Amino acid sequence: MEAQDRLDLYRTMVLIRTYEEAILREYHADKKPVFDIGAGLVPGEMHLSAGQEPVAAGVCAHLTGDDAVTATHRPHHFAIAHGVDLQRMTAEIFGRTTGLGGGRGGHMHLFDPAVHFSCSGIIAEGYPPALGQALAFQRRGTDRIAVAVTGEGAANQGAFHESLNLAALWKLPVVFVVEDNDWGISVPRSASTCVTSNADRAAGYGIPGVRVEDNSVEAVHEAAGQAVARARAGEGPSLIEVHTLRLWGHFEGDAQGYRSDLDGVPGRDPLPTYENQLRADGELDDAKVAGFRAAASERVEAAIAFAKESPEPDPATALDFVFARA
Amino acid sequence: MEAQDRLDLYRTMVLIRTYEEAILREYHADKKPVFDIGAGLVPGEMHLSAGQEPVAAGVCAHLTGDDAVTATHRPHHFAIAHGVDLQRMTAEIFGRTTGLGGGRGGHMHLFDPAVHFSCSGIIAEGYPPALGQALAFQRRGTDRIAVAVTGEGAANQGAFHESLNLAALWKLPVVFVVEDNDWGISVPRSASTCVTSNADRAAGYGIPGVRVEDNSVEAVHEAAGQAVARARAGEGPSLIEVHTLRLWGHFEGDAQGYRSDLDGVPGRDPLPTYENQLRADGELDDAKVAGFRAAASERVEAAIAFAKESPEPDPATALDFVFARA
Amino acid sequence: MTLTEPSAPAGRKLSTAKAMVEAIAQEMERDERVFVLGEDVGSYGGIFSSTTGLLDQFGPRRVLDTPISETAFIGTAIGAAVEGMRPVVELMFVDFFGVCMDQIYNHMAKIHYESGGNVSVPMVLTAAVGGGYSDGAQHSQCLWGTFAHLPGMKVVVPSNPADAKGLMTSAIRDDNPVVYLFHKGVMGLPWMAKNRRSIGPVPEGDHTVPIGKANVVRPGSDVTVVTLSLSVHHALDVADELAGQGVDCEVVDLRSLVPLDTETILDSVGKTGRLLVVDEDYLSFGLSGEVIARVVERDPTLLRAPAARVAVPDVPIPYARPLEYAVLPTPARIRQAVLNLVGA
Amino acid sequence: MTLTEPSAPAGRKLSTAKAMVEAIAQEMERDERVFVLGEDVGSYGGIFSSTTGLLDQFGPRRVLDTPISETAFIGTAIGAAVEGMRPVVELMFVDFFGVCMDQIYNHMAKIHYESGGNVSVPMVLTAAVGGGYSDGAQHSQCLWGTFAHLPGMKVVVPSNPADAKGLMTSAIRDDNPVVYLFHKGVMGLPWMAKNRRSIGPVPEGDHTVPIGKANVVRPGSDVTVVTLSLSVHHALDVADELAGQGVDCEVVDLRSLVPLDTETILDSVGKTGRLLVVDEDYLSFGLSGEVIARVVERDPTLLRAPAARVAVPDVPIPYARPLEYAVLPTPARIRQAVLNLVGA
Ligand SMILES: Cc1ncc(C[n+]2csc(CCOP(=O)(O)OP(=O)(O)O)c2C)c(N)n1
Ligand SMILES: Cc1ncc(C[n+]2csc(CCOP(=O)(O)OP(=O)(O)O)c2C)c(N)n1
Ligand SMILES: [Mg+2]
Ligand SMILES: [Mg+2]
Repeated sequence: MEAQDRLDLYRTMVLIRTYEEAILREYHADKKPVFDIGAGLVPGEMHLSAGQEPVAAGVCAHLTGDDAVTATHRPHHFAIAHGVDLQRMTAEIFGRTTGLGGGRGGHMHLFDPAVHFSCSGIIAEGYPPALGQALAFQRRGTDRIAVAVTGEGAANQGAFHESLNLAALWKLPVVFVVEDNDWGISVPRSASTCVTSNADRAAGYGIPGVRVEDNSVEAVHEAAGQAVARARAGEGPSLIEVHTLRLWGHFEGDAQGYRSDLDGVPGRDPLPTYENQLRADGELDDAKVAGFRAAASERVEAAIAFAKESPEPDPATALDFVFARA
Repeated sequence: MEAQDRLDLYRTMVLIRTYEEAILREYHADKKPVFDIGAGLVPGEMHLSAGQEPVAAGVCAHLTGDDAVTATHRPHHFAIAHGVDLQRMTAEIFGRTTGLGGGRGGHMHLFDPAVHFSCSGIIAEGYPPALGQALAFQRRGTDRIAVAVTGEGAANQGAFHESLNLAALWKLPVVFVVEDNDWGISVPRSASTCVTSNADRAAGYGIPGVRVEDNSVEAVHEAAGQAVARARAGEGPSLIEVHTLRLWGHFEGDAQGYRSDLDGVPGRDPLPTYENQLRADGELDDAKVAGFRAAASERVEAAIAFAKESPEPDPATALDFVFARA
Repeated sequence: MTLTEPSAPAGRKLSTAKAMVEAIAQEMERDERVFVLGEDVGSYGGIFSSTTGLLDQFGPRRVLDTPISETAFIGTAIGAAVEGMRPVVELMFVDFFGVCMDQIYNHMAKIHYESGGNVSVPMVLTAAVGGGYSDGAQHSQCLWGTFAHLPGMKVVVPSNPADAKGLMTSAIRDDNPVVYLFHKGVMGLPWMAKNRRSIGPVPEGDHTVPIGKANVVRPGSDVTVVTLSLSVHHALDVADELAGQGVDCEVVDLRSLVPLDTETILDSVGKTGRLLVVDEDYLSFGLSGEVIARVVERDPTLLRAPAARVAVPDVPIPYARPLEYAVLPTPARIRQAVLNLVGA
Repeated sequence: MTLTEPSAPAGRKLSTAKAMVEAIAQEMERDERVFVLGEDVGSYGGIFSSTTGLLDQFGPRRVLDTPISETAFIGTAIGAAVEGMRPVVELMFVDFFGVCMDQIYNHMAKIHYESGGNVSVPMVLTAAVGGGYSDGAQHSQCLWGTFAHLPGMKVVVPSNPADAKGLMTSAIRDDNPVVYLFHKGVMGLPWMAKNRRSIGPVPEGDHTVPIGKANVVRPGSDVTVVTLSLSVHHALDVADELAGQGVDCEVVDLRSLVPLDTETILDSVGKTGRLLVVDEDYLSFGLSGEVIARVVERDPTLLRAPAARVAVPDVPIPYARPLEYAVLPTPARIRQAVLNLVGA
């Protein structure tokens, strides 16, 4: 890979991590002394993606804002990597009028039509709409594609199977991404999935399936490159499973008492791993790292400031937007 | 195979065909001059299984009434092969008080707890309950198993995938049977399924998958024998797909204008094929054939007579059985 | 019925099915973003003839048979709608909603709101409803109350050919998801006993019926019968019969559940003082209760007699004819209810 | 809370979650056919603590974590129930019903009827309901009206610890499928703002609450407030407050939707002449309309004032707190509705 491309991947990963750390901070800032999920400036469930940056960065490097991404309940990394407006996304997470949904959606419901981004809180149910987006792109004779993301837990849901079959049958330009972070909340992969690799399931749909084992952004980038090229060329969908890492709890407030692999987690953090690799290859040094971090921090803090400064929605508007006006 | 076993398979097939022909006759008897689906002694949708006898006969030869079968909207062949009470089943199809459900269920809702038989009109949704029956059998330390049946069209439904994964994961004693009759109503397999064999999908669950290509009852019997033995031995589920034949329309009244393969259908009828094979092997002759047919006809006509003589339900009882009494 | 056929003479009559197809075909001609997908919508033409001829006229790129995977293909319609297409997607029987309701109610119906109005989902979800021909507990339901209860989708239910065309045209042109439920018994199918009004005059060309407007299909002064779909015809038949006995029924065909035309209901009840709701959906926690509540939350003194309901009494639809007709809202049950009301 | 712990002193208080678990544990001890399955019901103990400790007490053969495949595992519960086991199966959030409703309403709820009473399906389907903590449109719904509309399943909704235990015991012992919906806000969770009554006295040992009996939790003479679940507590708080202003509310906690205790509602409205239904489910085509209809189909003159409703006004639950609390049935909205009623 070109140095610039590698640094771009790194930059995306840093931006994501910086964002998630900032949200973590803001989320917990005003939920004390006793954690109250509904309290504070950012209430509700909060599923952060730290550790899974390589997947989003590696996949989205191949996309433009004309391509679609459907993400999950854990959407920030894909939203950021795909170029969702950071300020409006943050404002949405803070429930403000300037948010992507004017505060109606929240962190699991980020819709940015400018870059064809959406997500859903229902497991695996983001897959089917991606097919429709891909169909629309295909019908217009473009080479635009849709990327559909789920976790490994979701790959046992009916919607996963139905979507793969239909996309393969209709040769839709879709890339299916499965983020295997070993856990579906407290349920380990071994207790949810009867095969070791979801990539093996691709054969049941006659499509290519790849498993990226080591949470390496470059390996993801490579696998995604092939899948994206195939989709753009009109050859149909592919499946990529990435063995990634849930660095933190399932959601904030999760004590992870069930988590047998907790000790090993910090050592598997992909961000220092990649950073060290780039350092070893002479592409990063302390100054550059600091520069990337500072730039990320500036963007993230600006987005958070924007959110905090934005007005809260007027209760009198609660019924607006149930239906589109004629 | 032993001669007796072969004749037993043949007997079952003859009984099923005789039954379906009789229902065909009764169904259409009083729907003239213009076909009216709601008219007559047997109203409603009617999905007959002629041509698919080898699947039911071949699979159920390995079962006893202690094993469970969950069938589909096209259930008669499996009901008969599994030993559902023919009279009460027929009475149910005629909507009589003596029917399996006292006339509340109808042809798509035959429940015979004496042999753990059930069926459902919703595509693929008979699979999940079979898992629970298998679980109950397993928990009691028995070697009883559950057989779950669907069509090839159903194998693209989410419930199919979820059931295979869960059964494989929990090593449940289930045999999944897919009847590939090339059509899901008017949709050919090629327009519904992105792979040529559903048996190939078994690999996605780490379980054995077999496709029986030629609608031969003995080939089904053989494949099912292995799957049943495996399930009884506690080794978990298997999948069997049989390439079978829908001899008639999807349901009665279906003109099959869409059906490209119609000309070849009569020549593929498995009943004369097997009969000829047994004749060639010296196990059947005209007299024996006549005997099997007469015996089948007697049972079937007795069941139909029983149904017709049975009382129709009293409208005043329509609300009975919504809930079980304490 | 296709548009390339010579157009029928003025006052031509169509079946409800053909009127529905005509609306889809006209919109497909008018707007290339409109396409149709679902099970057996292609060469079969829809199990209940809701898409007959469309494949021939528009070809397989615009009329797509799908695998049996309602979650996948309804989701596909949603995604296509989000990207500006205008799909008409068929759920063959409404009874199958349970395999795909998440796409319908959590996605199709909520995306517009969650996105703060930034994403629209202009699509029509069609489904056949209703019983009366012994199709049993999983193929005879109406379930419109279930859809109407959940926010973000409009719900329309035509009872006759002209409304079938007009509501379909309006549904396709609506920028919101619209659930369009057609009763098998009003489609005018040659293979099912049908109400005589299931074939009727249908305006040519552009014909819209506003979503959210009920129709007073028979004016009357003694009893208001609020109903919809096939039951409209039973109510009309009963009204005709009772007119001879000096009971004058007003029959209101709701046509839309969401939005519900409360004002038309109130006007009628204000006039008659007696309310009967006839509903082929289940009795409790559904349409019939809602209509009654809309009246008495405005003014209970509008009612000179207890409100009455004829609906399916919270029982799965039985198969056997005597049982099924014991639970359906038959003319006999409607007649009795009206007579009870005027006797009260 | 497990049964092997020394039993608490008489009058001991438990959270609703612990009371619910205690009932399950007692029934599991009593009846080896009872087992528990669902997502994160094992070592996590249920996302809302509905199964905490059961895995430790009963082991993985009787407390089964499942893959995320609600159709498969709810269907598994159904099949096991058909074979005589008595599963308690958890749908983590009721909002997820759309991925598995077919198993629930077309199978669990209908098999007994379709089989003419020959097959029973004794199982409990639990699910968390309710909003108020900014969990958005797909994780905050109540949806009990949706379940109650469809025949063949009982539906119970406890509002407090004692009822949570009693209704769970009754549900497990019932030979019918029972849907048991627990509001997150009454569970007494340490990590969520909770009503002060979410920890309360719970009878030891066998404790059943009859399914189908409402509870008059506060007698009063001016206004009947019919409600359930978390809203019971809001209603009680408002009633306490308004008592000081001379308005005497009777609060009826329905506890069961199916069967619905119509007589208790009628008795109360017969006394007060004023009816307010408070419902955290969507307003239209649901519980609130049904309760009103049950009254006026008996006798509209029972109502001295228009019936009133406070519910979620047919809008997806918004995320932002000011918007969410604008649509939830808050004490402020309840108070206003009561005052309107007595002013009328
Ligand atoms: C249909 C459905 N079932 C259950 C849930 C609850 N739930 C939310 S996240 C989650 C675990 C998802 O695991 P996985 O797909 O591996 O994604 P991860 O959280 O690990 O990113 C579950 C069970 C849901 N949102 N939707
Ligand atoms: C969930 C669901 N979708 C659609 C239908 C309508 N339907 C009934 S039978 C059928 C075709 C089934 O095809 P297949 O599974 O191959 O079985 P076959 O009829 O060929 O035996 C369809 C689409 C249904 N009953 N349930
Ligand atoms: Mg995971
Ligand atoms: Mg088939």
